[in-house]
Amino acid sequence: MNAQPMQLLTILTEAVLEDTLIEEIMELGARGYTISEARGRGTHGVRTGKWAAGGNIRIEVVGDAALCRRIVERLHSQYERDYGLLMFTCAVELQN
Amino acid sequence: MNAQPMQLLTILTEAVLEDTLIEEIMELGARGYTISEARGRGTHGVRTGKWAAGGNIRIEVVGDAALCRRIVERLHSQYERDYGLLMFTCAVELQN
Amino acid sequence: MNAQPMQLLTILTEAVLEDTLIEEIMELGARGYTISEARGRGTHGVRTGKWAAGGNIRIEVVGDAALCRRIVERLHSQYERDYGLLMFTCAVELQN
Amino acid sequence: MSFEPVVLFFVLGAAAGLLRSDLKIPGSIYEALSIFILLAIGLKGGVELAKHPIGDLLVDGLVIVLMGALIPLVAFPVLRYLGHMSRADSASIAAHYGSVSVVTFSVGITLLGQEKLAFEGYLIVFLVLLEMPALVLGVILARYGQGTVRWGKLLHEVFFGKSIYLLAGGLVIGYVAGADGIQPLDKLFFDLFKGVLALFLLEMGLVASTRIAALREYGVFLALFAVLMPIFSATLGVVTGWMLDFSVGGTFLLATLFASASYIAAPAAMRIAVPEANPALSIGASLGMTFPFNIFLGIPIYLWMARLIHAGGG
Amino acid sequence: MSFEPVVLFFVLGAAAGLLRSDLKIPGSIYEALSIFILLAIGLKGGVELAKHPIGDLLVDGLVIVLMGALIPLVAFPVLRYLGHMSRADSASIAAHYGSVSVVTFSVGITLLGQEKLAFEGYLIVFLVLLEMPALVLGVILARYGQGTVRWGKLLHEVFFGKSIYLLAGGLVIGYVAGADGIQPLDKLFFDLFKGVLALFLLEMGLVASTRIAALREYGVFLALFAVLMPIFSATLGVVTGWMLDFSVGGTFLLATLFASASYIAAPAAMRIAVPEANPALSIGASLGMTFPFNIFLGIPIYLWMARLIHAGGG
Amino acid sequence: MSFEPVVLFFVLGAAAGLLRSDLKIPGSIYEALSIFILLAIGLKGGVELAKHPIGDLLVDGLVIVLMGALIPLVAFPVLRYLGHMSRADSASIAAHYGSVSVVTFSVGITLLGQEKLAFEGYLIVFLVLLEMPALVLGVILARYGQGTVRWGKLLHEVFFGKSIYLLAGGLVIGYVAGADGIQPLDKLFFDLFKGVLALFLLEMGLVASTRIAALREYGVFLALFAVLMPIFSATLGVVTGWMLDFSVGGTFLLATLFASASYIAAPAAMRIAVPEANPALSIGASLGMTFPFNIFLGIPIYLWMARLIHAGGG
Ligand SMILES: Nc1ncnc2c1ncn2[C@@H]1O[C@H](COP(=O)(O)O)[C@@H](O)[C@H]1O
Ligand SMILES: Nc1ncnc2c1ncn2[C@@H]1O[C@H](COP(=O)(O)O)[C@@H](O)[C@H]1O
Ligand SMILES: Nc1ncnc2c1ncn2[C@@H]1O[C@H](COP(=O)(O)O)[C@@H](O)[C@H]1O
Ligand code: NA
Ligand code: NA
Ligand code: NA
Repeated sequence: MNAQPMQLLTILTEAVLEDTLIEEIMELGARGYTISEARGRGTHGVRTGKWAAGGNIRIEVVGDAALCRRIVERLHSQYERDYGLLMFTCAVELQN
Repeated sequence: MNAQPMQLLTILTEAVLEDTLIEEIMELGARGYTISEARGRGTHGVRTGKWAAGGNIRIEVVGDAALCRRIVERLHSQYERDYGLLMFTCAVELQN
Repeated sequence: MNAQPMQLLTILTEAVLEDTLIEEIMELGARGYTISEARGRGTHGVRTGKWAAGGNIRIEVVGDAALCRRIVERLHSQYERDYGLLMFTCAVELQN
Repeated sequence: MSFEPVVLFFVLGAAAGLLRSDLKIPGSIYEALSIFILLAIGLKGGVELAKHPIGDLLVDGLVIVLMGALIPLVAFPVLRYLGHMSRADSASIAAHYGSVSVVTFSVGITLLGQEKLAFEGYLIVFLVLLEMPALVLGVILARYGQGTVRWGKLLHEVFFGKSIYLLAGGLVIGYVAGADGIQPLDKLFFDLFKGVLALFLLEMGLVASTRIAALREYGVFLALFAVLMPIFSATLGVVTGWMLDFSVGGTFLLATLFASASYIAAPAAMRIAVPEANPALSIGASLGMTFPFNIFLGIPIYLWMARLIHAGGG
Repeated sequence: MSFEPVVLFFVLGAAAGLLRSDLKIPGSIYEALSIFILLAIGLKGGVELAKHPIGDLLVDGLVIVLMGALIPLVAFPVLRYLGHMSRADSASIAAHYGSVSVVTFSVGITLLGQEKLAFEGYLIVFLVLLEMPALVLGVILARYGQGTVRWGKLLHEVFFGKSIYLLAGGLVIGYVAGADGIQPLDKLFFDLFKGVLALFLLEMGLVASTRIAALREYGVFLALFAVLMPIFSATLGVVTGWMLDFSVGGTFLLATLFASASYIAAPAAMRIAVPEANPALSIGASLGMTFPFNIFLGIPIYLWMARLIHAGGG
Repeated sequence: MSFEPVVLFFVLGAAAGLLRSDLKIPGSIYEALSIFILLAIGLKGGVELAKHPIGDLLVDGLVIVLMGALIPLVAFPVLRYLGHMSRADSASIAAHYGSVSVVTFSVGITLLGQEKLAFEGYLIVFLVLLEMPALVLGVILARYGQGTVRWGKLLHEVFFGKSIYLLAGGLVIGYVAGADGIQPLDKLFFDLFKGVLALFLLEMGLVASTRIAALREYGVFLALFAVLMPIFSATLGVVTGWMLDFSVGGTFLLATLFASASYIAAPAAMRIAVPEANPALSIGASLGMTFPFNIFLGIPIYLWMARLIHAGGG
C-alpha cells in the first residue's frame, strides 16, 4: 500500500468516439479506464449532451508517463483534426 | 503538441447557478468549460441531486493561472455567501 | 481567500458501496464529499453502469494529507479485497 | 370523510424514505412525470376554456388574483414579527404560500371525480394566474428599501420557468385544438392521468420524508404556520368562490388552490431572486408539512367548508 | 407448444447485444420500468387478496415457504461438492435460485391469459414471501461457523430493498383500496402492463447477452446447473401446488415461481452480505442462462407438467 | 388546408427554446420516446406486412429504392457546385436528405387518420429500406477517389444503428406475431402513439430552436436548399407512388418519406464515416429548417399534390 507516482490522463471528447477510443486505449496498454458523461464548450462549439451523438464524455486513465504519452500521441494524430478533443495530464499518487 | 503547464479549476456548486456562472466564466476570458452532474455534502448540507434545483454541478475550466484567479475572485465575492460553493485548482499539462 | 494546499482523494468503486463508504468517510473526519456516476474497466472487469448494482461511482474528498491517508487505509483494509476499488490522491489548492 | 386511494402512494413513498429503503425515482423520471402532469392539466384547462367566452372570466380572474395576493401579504408579517424570522426568509416563505401546487390541485380534482361533483373547468386558468403574482410580491417584500433587484431575470424565471410555461402552453394548445383536436391525445394525457399522479405522489413522499427533518430543526412555530396558514387561505378561497357564485366543486377547488403551497416554481425563483433565504425552511414547510396536511386532512376539510357555505348561502 | 409473442422482445434485445448494435435502454428508464412492473404486480395481488379471508392463506403460505426453502438447501451442496465451487459462491448462487424473478412470473401470467386459464390471484402474495427466506439462508450458508454477519444491514436490505418494498407496498395499497379504489389506476398499471413487460424484456435481452460470455468462462457445470436446477425446482412447485389443491393455472404459476431465479434483489443483497462471492457467476447463471431458458422452454414445460399432474390426479 | 394539432407541440418546444425557458426533456426520456416510436412504427408495419404476400412487394421496393437513390445523387452536385460547399459537407448533407425521418412520416400518418384516408400499410417497410442506401451513397460521394473507407464499421453502423435496428426488429416481431399476437400490446404501442408523438415533437422543437442559429451562419443558400430540396423529392415521390398505382394516401406518404430528411441515423453514421464534414451544417438544415417546413407546410402541400395527380390520372 505504498503510494506510487503516476499520471492521470483526462480526455474530453465527443460521445460518438467512445467505443473507438477505448479500443485504442486498451490496445496501447492501459490497465483500465473510467468514463463519465459531460457537456461543455470549446473551440468546436457548445456540446449540450442533449441530442443524439451530441454529448461529451470524459475518459480518465491512470498510468505511467509513457502510457499517457502514447495515448496522447495516437489521439492527437488520429482524431484531433476532425473531433472535439481536449487532453491534459496531472501527477497523482496511486493509493492501491 | 508540446505539453503546456496550465491550471485546472474545479468548481462544485448548486445546479441553479449553471447559466449565471457560465456567463461569468466566458466573460472573464475562458476558452471553454466542461460541466458534469454531481451530488454531495458540505457546510451547506446534503445535496442529493434528486429534487428540482437540488443538485450540484461540477464546472471545470482549464486555463492559465491568471484566468483561474479572476474566476475565483469573482465567484468568491459574488456567490460564496449565499450558495454552496467549493473551488480548487490543480496544476495540469495541456496535451493538445 | 488565500489558496490552501490540500489533497484531493479520488475513489473509484462500486455503486453498492455508496452509503457504507460515505459513513466511513464522514466518521473519519471529512467535512464534505462529492459523488458522481461513472463506468469503467479495471482488474475486476467491465462495469457498464447499466444494470442494477452494476455501476461505478467516483467519490471525491478534499482534505489534508492525514485525512486522506486515514481514508485510504480504512478502505484498503476493509474493501479492497472484495470490491472493485481504485484510489489516488493529487495536490490541489483550495480556493474558498 | 372523503378518502382518495391515490394518496396511499404518498404514504408508500414517505415510509420508504423514513425506513431508509433504497427505493429511488430517477431524476429524469421525476422530470418526465412533472412535464406530463403540467401539460395534461394545461390541456384540460384549455379544452374547458374553449367552451366559455373569455370576456366572462376577466372579472373572476381579477377578483381571484387580488384575493390570492392577500395570502403572502398576510403571511409575511406573521413570519417576520410573530416568528421572528429574517426578512429574506419571511418573504421567501410568503411567496411559497402565495403560489400554488399543481399536484395538490390534481388530488382535489380526483376527489371531485370520486364524489361525482362538477366544477368550473376554466378554474385551471386561475391555477396559471395564481402562480405568478406571489413570486413577484415575495421579491418586493424581501427587497423593499434594500437595494436593487434583477427584475429582468426574475420575471423571465417567473414567466418562462418550466412549470408556468408548460401549464400555459398546454392551455393554449387545448384552447386552439379544442376537445376534438385533443381527442387522439386523450389516451395518453387524460386516461393515464391518475396513474401518473400516483407515481408522482410516490416520489413526493420520498422527497417529503427528507424534508421533515429539516423542518424539525426550525421548531414549532414553522410547523404551526404550515398547518394554520393553509386553513386561513382555504377560508379566503371558500369565501371568494362563494362570492363569485361558483358551484360547490368550484368553491372547493379554489379553496384548495389558495391553500396549496408551491414547491417547484417558488423554490427555483426564490433561490435566484432571494438567495440569502434558506431554502430548507421554505421547502421544509411547504413540502414537508403543508403538502401532506393538505392531501390528507386539508382537502376533506375544504370540501366540507365549501358544502357548508353553499348550504348556508342557498 | 404454447408461444407468447412478448418473448420475441427478449430475442430482439439479445440479438442487439450479440450483434453489437448501439441500442441502449437508459438506466433511468430501466429503473422506471421495474418500478412499474413491481407496483403493478403488487397492486394486482392486493386486489385479489382483498377477495379472500387472509386466514385461509396462512397454511398455504407456510407450506410454500418451507418447500421453497428446500431449493437453496439442495442447490448449495450441489454447487459446493459436485461443482467444487467456493463456499461463498455456492451460497450466493443458491440464494439466487431460492429467490424469485418477477419478470419470469409475469411472463407466466401473460401465458395463462393467452391460454385462458384461471389462477389463484393471491399467489402473488407468495411472490413476496418467497423472495426473502432464500437470501437469509444464503448468508447463513456462507457464514455458518465463519465469523460474524452484519444481520441488521442484511435484513434491512432484504425487507426494504426496493423490489420487495414495492411489491409489498403495492400489495397493501391494492388490499386497502380494493378493486373499486384501484380502478382509476387500471389504465396505467393493468392495461399497459404487457407492453411495459415487452420493453422490459428488450432490456433483459440486452443485459443477458453480455452475461452469457461471463458464464462461458466458468464452464459446463454452471451452465448445466442453470438449466437443471429450475426443472428440479419446478417439479417441487408442481407437487406443492397439487398438494395444496391449486388449479392448473395456480400449480403452473407456483412451479414457475420456484423455477425462477432472482437477478435484482439477490445480487444486491449478496454483494453486501457475501462480498467475496463473484457476482459474475451468479448473475451469469441466473440471467444469462436460467432466465432465457425459463421464458422460452421452461414455462411451456411447466405448464405441461401442471396439466399432467392434474390430469393424473383428477 | 389540413391542420394537425399535434404540430402545436413542436411550436411550444421551439418557442421555449427561443424564449430561453428552462424547459428541458431529459436525455433518457428522449431516448425512451424514440425507442417507443421506432418500435411502434415497426410493429405496425409488420402487422400490415403479414397481410400481404411479400413477393408482391419486391418490385415496388426495388423501384422505390432506386428512385430514392436519385435524391442524394441530385443533392450532391447542387451543394458542391451551386453551393460551393466542401466535398465532405456536400456528401454528408446529401446523405441526410436521401435518408428519411420517422417523425415526419408519423406526422403524415396522423394527418391521414384525421382526413380518414386509407394508405398501403406495408409502406412502412419502405421506411426501413430507404434509410440505408443514402448513407452508403453519401460515403461513396465523400470518398470516391479519396483514399479508403472503413466500410465494415460504416455498414455495421448503418444496419445495426439503433434506429434501423428497432424499426426492422419491430417489423419482424409484428410480422411473426401478427395482429392477434400484438393485440395485447396495442394499448401501449398504438393507443398512446399520438400522445407520445406530441411529446417527441415538443423535444424536437426545443432542439430545432438551437439549430436554426447554426444554420443562419451558413447563409441563404443552405436555407433555400432546405426548403426546395424536399419539394423536389416530394415531387419524385408523388410520381413514383402514382406510377406504382398507390392510393392517394399511399402516394402522399411516399412523397412525405422522400421529402423528409434524417436527423438521427444520418448524423451518427456521417460523424463516424465522414468526420471532416461539419455536423452543424447538415443537422441545422435537416432539423432546423426542413423538419419544421415539412410538418407545417410541406405535408399539406404533398397531400394536395397527391390528390392532384390522382385527380388528373383518374
Ligand atoms: N478551456 C477548457 N476548459 C475546460 N474544458 C474545455 C476547455 N476547452 C474545451 N473543453 C472541453 O473539451 C471539449 C472539446 O473541446 P474542443 O475540441 O475545444 O471543442 C469541450 O466540449 C469541453 O467539454
Ligand atoms: N471536503 C469536501 N470534499 C469534496 N467535496 C466537497 C467538500 N466540501 C464540499 N464539497 C462539495 O461542494 C459542495 C458545496 O459545498 P458547501 O458550500 O460546503 O456546501 C458540496 O455539496 C459538495 O459537493
Ligand atoms: N488504470 C485505470 N485508469 C482509470 N480508471 C481505472 C483504472 N483501473 C481501474 N479504474 C477504475 O476503477 C474501477 C475499479 O477498478 P478495479 O478494482 O481495478 O476493477 C474500474 O471499474 C474503473 O472505473
Ligand atoms: Na397558495
Ligand atoms: Na426460485
Ligand atoms: Na429523404
